[in-house]
Amino acid sequence: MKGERDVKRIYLDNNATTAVRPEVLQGMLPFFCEAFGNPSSVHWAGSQVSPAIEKARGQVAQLLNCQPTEIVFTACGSEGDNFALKGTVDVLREKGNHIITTAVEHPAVLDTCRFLEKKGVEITYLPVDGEGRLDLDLLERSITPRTILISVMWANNETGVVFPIHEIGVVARRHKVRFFCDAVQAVGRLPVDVQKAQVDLLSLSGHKIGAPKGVGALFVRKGNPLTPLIHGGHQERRRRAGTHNVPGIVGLGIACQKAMDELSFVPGRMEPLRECLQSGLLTLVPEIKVNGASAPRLPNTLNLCFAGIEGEALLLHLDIAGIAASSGSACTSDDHGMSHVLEAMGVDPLLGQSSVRFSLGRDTVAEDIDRVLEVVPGVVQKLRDMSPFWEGRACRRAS
Amino acid sequence: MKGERDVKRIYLDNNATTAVRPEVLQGMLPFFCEAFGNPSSVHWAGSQVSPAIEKARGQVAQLLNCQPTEIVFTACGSEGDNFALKGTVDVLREKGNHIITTAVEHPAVLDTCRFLEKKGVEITYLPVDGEGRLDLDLLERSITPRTILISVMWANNETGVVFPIHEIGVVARRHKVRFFCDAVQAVGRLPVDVQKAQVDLLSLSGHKIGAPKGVGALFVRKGNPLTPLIHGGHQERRRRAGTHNVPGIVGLGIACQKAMDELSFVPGRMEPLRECLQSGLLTLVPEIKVNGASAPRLPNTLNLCFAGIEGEALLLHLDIAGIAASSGSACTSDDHGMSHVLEAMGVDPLLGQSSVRFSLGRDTVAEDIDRVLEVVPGVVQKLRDMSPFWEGRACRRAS
Amino acid sequence: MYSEKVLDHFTNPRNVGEMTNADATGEFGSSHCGDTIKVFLKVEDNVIQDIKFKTFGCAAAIASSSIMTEMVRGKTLEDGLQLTNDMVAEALDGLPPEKMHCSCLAADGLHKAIQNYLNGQK
Amino acid sequence: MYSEKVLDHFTNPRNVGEMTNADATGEFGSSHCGDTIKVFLKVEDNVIQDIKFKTFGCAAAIASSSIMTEMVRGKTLEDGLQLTNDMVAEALDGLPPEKMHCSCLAADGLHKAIQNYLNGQK
Ligand SMILES: Cc1ncc(COP(=O)(O)O)c(C=O)c1O
Ligand SMILES: Cc1ncc(COP(=O)(O)O)c(C=O)c1O
Repeated sequence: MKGERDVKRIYLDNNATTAVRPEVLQGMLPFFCEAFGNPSSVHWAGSQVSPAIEKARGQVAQLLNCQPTEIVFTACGSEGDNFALKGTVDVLREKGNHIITTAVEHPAVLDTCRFLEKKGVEITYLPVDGEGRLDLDLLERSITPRTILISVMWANNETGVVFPIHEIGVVARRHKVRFFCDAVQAVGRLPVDVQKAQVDLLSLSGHKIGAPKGVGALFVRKGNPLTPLIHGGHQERRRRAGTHNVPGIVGLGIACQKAMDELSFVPGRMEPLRECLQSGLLTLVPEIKVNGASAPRLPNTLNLCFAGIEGEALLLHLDIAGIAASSGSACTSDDHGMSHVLEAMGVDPLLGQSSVRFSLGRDTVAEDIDRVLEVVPGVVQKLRDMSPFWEGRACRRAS
Repeated sequence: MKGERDVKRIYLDNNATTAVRPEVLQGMLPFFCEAFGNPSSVHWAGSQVSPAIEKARGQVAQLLNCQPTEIVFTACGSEGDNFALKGTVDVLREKGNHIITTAVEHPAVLDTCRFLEKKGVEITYLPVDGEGRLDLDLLERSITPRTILISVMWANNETGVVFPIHEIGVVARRHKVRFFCDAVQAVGRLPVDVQKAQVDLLSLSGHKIGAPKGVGALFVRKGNPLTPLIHGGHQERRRRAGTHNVPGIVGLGIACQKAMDELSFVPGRMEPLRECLQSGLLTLVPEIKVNGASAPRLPNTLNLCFAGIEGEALLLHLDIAGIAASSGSACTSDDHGMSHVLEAMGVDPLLGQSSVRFSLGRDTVAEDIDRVLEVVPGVVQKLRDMSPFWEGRACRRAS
Repeated sequence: MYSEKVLDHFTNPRNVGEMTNADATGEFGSSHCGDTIKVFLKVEDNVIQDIKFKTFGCAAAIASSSIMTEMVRGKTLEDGLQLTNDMVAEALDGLPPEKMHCSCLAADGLHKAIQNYLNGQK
Repeated sequence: MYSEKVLDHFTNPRNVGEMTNADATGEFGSSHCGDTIKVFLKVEDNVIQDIKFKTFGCAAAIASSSIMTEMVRGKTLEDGLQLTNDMVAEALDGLPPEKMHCSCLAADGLHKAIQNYLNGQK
């Protein structure tokens, strides 16, 4: 389905993916048809290219505050998540077989954990409270001598709730347990410093920060061996085989560089817009709930439930009006039923079906927010008017 | 190191990687900054994009003669190889734990097999003869009731030797053993028809056929379940998680389409050029050996040993003259010592160190071959003149 | 993803609303996805004189409900009972495979209302 | 990948060849990679008057051999024995890490030849 041709298109689904930044594409272009060599080759075609890979590695490392050798390029966030979890389980099998994670991780972590569970790994899925927050004490109490990994995301993709990564890092260090953080949604939106956070492994994905789809990275702290997910050639110091995605890696480097340059002002520009959207909706539309409202959140993410209606129907109305948003994670938008994140937060199942996520980007402007505030109340009303779950509340709305 | 600025650059390393075809790049460009949506999203930004993914899937399927639903997009050939092997071992664990492969597979298969071996999987590495050929009878005799997979590459990346895939397919079917073929080097250079070949799984890699680095595909025949290598979101019918590499996939589709269109004449144009290079070198340079000379070979590949000298030194001289070639696989060019392929072919260790691979591309022209024939004899002579292993043979050369 | 027909019925659903003097109502909720329909019938001489609905659900559920009311208004109760979800989906020029179950909602809700009517008459 | 110095010595190696009237020769083959050097010495009054080499190996091995001969020609045997592979690599403005082992070839080949010379004199 498409927005009408004559409506302005407003993209508020930046947690699903972002447009490639023009300067990123510019930087990538020479590496398709001209500097196309395999960086593993020793001749001119290869040696043209390998410095570009190393430059990008440095740019990613700088954003995370680590050594370039600690960066392993991957194809996406999901690969990094699988690599961190499966690689750790394989390499630390002698030491133990218990992983602590949360009930609200991305499917790339959760599904991998469920797979590992079937292989005999014990997984603790930490619950969250109604605002999506973790209980740090419970986390610490869950650690056993057999615990080999703590896997907690930096920020939740659906609600934007940010976890206390630095505190978890302290706990992990104290108990000498390896700590993996899926930072796919946090990178570029919050300062992500692997030294301050004391994480040992950290995944990121290019397409969430203006680099192209098809490239990501995993930070692997020196001294933390990891069994490869993809065996084969000697690339990436034998940690990840496969010919380098040169243009993608170059693009990721530039995007990280840009994210670094803009960290001081872009998130600060998005947050007031998000606040404006949130307070505007709360004023204009009765009976809505902001998920994770009182937890620390990403500056760009707003997740709401609109009582009485179904999220996808609302999304389609927004889409027709040119506004792209999402219900929960893009990855599960063709599943019916409630998101596992809202379920873990104890949201009522019916209410949970009405959730919509707006995620702002660096290009979002005040006019976009105004337009959303113009469109949403009407379509919510229209859907509520035809909802059997809204009867009898019509008066409340009118008041 | 670089070719001199004023020499014409001749790229004869197309088995390592190829330049992206201009029409492929053109087709990809809209999907970076404009049609940038996540194909899993239901709004305009996603629905702009998902038909492009499905179109590409159809193009890949057509080249391989399979159903579009049987194509799983990956990030590279290595991922496909790992996925096929590890995914089969996991899903068929009940049935058995024996894999038959060859001693001359790409590291993405061999290293994965060695990893699986450590996990208790039994691997038979079939030998090859002096020309790099398999013994089909031996293959059949190696099958046991516990055999779950036969993994044989379509064509060898180093020597270009082509294996009797159709015959192996018959054997595999007769014994009801799953058959995986790494066709990374064959696709686009030979007709690869998964029905005729009766393969169940087949991997390919975009950057070997004019698509960009960072994308590949695995054919998974219907009815052949495979445990995902990358768990997570619902992409690719839950067979491979991770946001789609949209531009890469679009590019792969176009490249497959082009390969299909050109299969009737491009390989036929490359073969005489390769023959010309081969016979020219045999005439001009004494004591050289063409590896796999009497086996069926890819039309574009020529692998030779130059007695008395070391391959990398020859490569560097060629590089300085603007000619890009490779010693063995690009993936191992920074390893010293002999390629595992030549070793399996029983090549003398010293001779094996002198191997060089020329791999032609669709853009290679007769002038390129002439230039190579002009350059090689001189530099071989120069290196032989300084080789302690060439003494006493100086006369032979003169004769 | 959706046909023009679906979009039309989704954005301009026909016969939405309640009926204070209904001869029968039927409510049906999908156990699969929680989507719910409420159907109101006005019946005369075995014919569906008027029909209204309220639906909680996705675009496919809403469009199915809407077109269903158009398909059976003025038809006999027997015709109504013979309406299948495939007929609903077809009338919408098809639904995406993963949305086919949404079309059941409309037919099942209608059948429920008719059964209630018939049971009430007994 | 390689310094200008390496490329220079690789493309124009100094003192390549054999010596029919050598006072000593030394051959050394790396067990690591099979690279092999043969060194020919002409010694007078404890001084390396002339030196030649033949090398089978990669660019780094050839360049190391070449610059080694320049470094020790006209030097005493003691100087020659004190030549280290680090000195060779440094004289080449460095070698890629994975190629450092190639510089050993040159120093080890030289030491072998000098030892042979000294053993022969005993
Ligand atoms: C036969 C074969 N298999 C697998 C691969 C690995 O492909 P990629 O580099 O795309 O991972 C290659 C490429 O070198 C190859 O030649
Ligand atoms: C928190 C989180 N982790 C992992 C992923 C997976 O990233 P990718 O789609 O690049 O594999 C996502 C993206 O949806 C995410 O939001």
